[in-house]
Amino acid sequence: MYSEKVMDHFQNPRNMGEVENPDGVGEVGNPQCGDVMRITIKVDETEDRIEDVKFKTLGCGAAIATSSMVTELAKGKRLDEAEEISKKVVADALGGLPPQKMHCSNLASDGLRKAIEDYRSRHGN
Amino acid sequence: MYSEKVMDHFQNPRNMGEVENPDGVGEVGNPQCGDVMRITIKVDETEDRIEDVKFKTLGCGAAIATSSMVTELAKGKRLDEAEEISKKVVADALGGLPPQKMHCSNLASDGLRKAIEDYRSRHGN
Amino acid sequence: MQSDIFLDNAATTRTDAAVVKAMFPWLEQNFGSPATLYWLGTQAKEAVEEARQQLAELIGAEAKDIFFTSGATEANNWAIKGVAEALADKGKNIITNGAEHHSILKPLSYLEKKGWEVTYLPVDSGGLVDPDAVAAAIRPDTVLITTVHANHEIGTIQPIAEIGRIARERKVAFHVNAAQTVGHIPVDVDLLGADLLSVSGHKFYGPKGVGALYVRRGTRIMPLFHGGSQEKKRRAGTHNVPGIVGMGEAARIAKREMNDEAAKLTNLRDHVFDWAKENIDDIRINGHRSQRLPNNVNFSLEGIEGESIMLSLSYPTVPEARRVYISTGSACVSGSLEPSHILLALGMPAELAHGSVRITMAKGDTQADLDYALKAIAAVAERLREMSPVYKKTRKQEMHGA
Amino acid sequence: MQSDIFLDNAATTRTDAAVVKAMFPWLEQNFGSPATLYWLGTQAKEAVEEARQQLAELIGAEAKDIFFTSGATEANNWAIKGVAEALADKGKNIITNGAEHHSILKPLSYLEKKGWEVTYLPVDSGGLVDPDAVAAAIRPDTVLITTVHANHEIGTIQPIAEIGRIARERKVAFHVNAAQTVGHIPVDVDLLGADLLSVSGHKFYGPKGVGALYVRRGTRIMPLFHGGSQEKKRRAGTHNVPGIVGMGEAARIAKREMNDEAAKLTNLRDHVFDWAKENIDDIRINGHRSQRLPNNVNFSLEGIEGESIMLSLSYPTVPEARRVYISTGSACVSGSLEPSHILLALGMPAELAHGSVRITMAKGDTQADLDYALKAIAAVAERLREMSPVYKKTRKQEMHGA
Ligand SMILES: Cc1ncc(COP(=O)(O)O)c(C=O)c1O
Ligand SMILES: Cc1ncc(COP(=O)(O)O)c(C=O)c1O
Repeated sequence: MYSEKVMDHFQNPRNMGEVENPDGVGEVGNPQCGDVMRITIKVDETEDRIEDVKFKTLGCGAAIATSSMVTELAKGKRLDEAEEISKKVVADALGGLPPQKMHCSNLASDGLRKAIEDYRSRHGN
Repeated sequence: MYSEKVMDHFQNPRNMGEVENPDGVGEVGNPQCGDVMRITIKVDETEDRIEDVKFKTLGCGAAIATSSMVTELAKGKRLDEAEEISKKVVADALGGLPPQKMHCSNLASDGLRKAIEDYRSRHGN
Repeated sequence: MQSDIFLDNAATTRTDAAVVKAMFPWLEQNFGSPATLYWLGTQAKEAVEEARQQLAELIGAEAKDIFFTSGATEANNWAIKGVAEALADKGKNIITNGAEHHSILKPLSYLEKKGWEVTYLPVDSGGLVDPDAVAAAIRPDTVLITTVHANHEIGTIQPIAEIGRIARERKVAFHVNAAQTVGHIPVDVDLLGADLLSVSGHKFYGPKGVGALYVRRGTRIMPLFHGGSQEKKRRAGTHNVPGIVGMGEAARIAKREMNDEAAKLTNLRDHVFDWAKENIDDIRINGHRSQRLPNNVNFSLEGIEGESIMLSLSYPTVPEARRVYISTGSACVSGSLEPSHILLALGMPAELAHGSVRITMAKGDTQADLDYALKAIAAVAERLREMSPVYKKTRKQEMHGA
Repeated sequence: MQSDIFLDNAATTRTDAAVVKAMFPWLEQNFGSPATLYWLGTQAKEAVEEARQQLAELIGAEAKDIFFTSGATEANNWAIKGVAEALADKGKNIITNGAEHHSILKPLSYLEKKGWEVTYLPVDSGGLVDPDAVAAAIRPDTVLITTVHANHEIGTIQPIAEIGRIARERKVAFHVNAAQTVGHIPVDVDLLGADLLSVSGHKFYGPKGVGALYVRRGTRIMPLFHGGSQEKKRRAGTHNVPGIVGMGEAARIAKREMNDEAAKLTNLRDHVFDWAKENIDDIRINGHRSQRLPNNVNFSLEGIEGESIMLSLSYPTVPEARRVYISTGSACVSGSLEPSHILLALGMPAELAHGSVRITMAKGDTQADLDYALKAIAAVAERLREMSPVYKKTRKQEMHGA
């Protein structure tokens, strides 16, 4: 059902955990739906760049793999670039997702955007 | 489907053919229904006994086997005894018949009775 | 002892050794259900999807339009009741003909009791449906036309592509019962214009208990099995994985072997007809001369009843004789008191239907097998005619049908 | 590499080696159809009748009341739609409960769309239906009560005999879906008071694609498959001879082994519950403590989602690890966006249903296998909880259900 890449990110998730003293936090999803993702970021303020990013995820294989992939894609990117990481970008980077997983478990890019928003709101821009 | 006895009488029918110069002939059935039986008998007049009996049958396995069995049962019997040979007697003697064959292909006893009737009508009793 | 000669392949075929081999791992070893997401289940799912692809390639369909069933009876019931129900608001007329298989006619008479109207077109003496008659029968409330691809009894191949064109033009759903043709002669759902097409695994050297319904994308149909979400929620029930894999393998083999098989059997079939006409008195050939399944021979023998022919051949009295298996349209084997409704639909008198012999060959059959069988049939015919109170030799020969 | 540990036997079971062996001759060698009257066919017919007898003996039925199907999904669809239609003139109410299998609930909602009224009784937190509630729900127009014998998800065994008595008293037809119990615990159609009872071959070490519906003599029911005259004209279609023979053999084996299997698995089940409660934090036991299938374990793990547990167990990252196959009620595997409707029917919050783990054992399982699986589950739980943004360790334990 899942591509090899999805299984790899599910079995060996990158950047799992919480950034210490995060500059931004984004949480999406809802335990009743079975998926919750929490993205924490550390931002290099001078460069407006994501210095570090980590995730914690409750959810299915796709939820965990997309979370892991989002952090990989986002790390080192400028904030405006990171905001461009869409669900489709994540799914493509994973070699595709089963159709029913595209929407329900592919929330990690929303979580990242929320974390960036959170950072911006805290930093007044 | 058929008992061994039925198969034996089907494969090795007894008394197949026509009695020469029969004293009585009974024909029952109808080619459109797929079954026709013709029983011919030779009667020993002094004893009122069936001296010889033969059959010719168009029909299924059960039709042929019951015809064969009727002739065996009838041979040597007094006419009044032979008239007692019912469908059930024939079927029992064959170790039973499948239910759907009991009525449609078990006409030989009727054929025999018809042959006896024919004999009696010719001989005025 | 020499092997039996099985000439009743329209009823069922021997499961091919390669098919059995393909099924085997999916029984004890890889027994997972394709509905499960763990490794054992995804293995099964891949196998089922490969089988779907194999069947799709055999019938020129897209794999996603194929739904596995338990056989052609299920597929036919599903197609007929499912389309009738889905389109009940559009109309309640269905067009068929009187020479269809019971798994078509019985669901239709069930629908008739529930208020549907069924138009039964006649067939000609060769068993053919007239496409013009189909066109003329279409009414504004006609929602489905169902026609067998090839008849199981007399092998007549219907002008499906022509009927399909008419159905397409008039926007009526078209169901083809291809139980007898898939794997034997070319079947292409697009060339035939079929919106729905029924398949039976055990008719082309696959296993019993598995079949399929092809449903062209966009065709409205109600499920027959409601339940789990298998087969895109259109046919619930745990997949019969070994059966499906077996049918897939049978499809793969058929795609490769079918054309050679058909050519060989057509020759054999014509040889059988020639020999029978030459050597057996008072015989009538049933069905169509050319629009006919390569493996189908059907004739009637006057003055004999079919069951007794069949039994005599299958239980030979000579000990070293080979058993020969044939079929007949006689009432005695139809499970009712009527002879084959197919033969009667051709306009054949009942007595000839009772005396019909159907020989349906398989790919492995040789001329030697058939010659043996023919001689056995001729001998049995002679013996039974001696026994028959109605048979009178006339040595006439007739072709019943076109 | 060590073998996999398959703990999803409620989904499907490994086909027993003896069953495969029994099926084998009926594929390639004796491939005749039981509907044919020649020797090859009568052989097949005898085999099918022997299987019918074997199944009849397992469920305390008369062989003539057993009708072979393609599985329990077909049997359930047939029972529900067939009785509903046959008795439509008597009334249109059917009684069931909210914790039934989809192959019950979906045919019922289909009937609802066509004008039937379905009464869905509640189940308690252990999954039990209250027989008094059944009695109270019966209306003058109630024509059918359908209740699962044991639930496939939580293993709860319903008080079928009590419901059966009520149904008999009130003259309402009673259908029991025994897909999960036949071959595992005693099933006797008379003791249960069942008028109809569904069986699935692949749930008790038989083959996939075969099942049966028991129909008590005198029960009115319309066929689901119309066509040929197989199964006394009540279920058309060429018999799946190898499948039927396989299920018969599975029934024969079950009759012999079932009681020992049940005793052994009951012990193992209780051991699993004890170990899990002792060694895994924040776990809730789901279902009924004692009225429960011997092979069924179900618990929820807070703060984790079931698919990720299942996948982690089935695709272990340590190379020499054994694959462990379990099931879950999480939405991610249900084929819909909802978690298991069974768990929700118990009153369980959705988040716990998402985190449910179902272990269903097979007769060959050993304590060593289960201990291995339990340790793997505990390790996976720990790892996934570390990853979970919502899990907070509390070390609480609860029994959800009675
Ligand atoms: C033309 C035709 N349709 C349907 C069927 C039924 O197929 P199945 O045995 O797969 O149910 C058969 C064979 O019995 C057939 O010959
Ligand atoms: C309780 C129950 N009923 C019905 C079914 C359906 O059985 P089958 O797979 O034989 O169609 C299953 C299993 O899927 C089940 O667990």
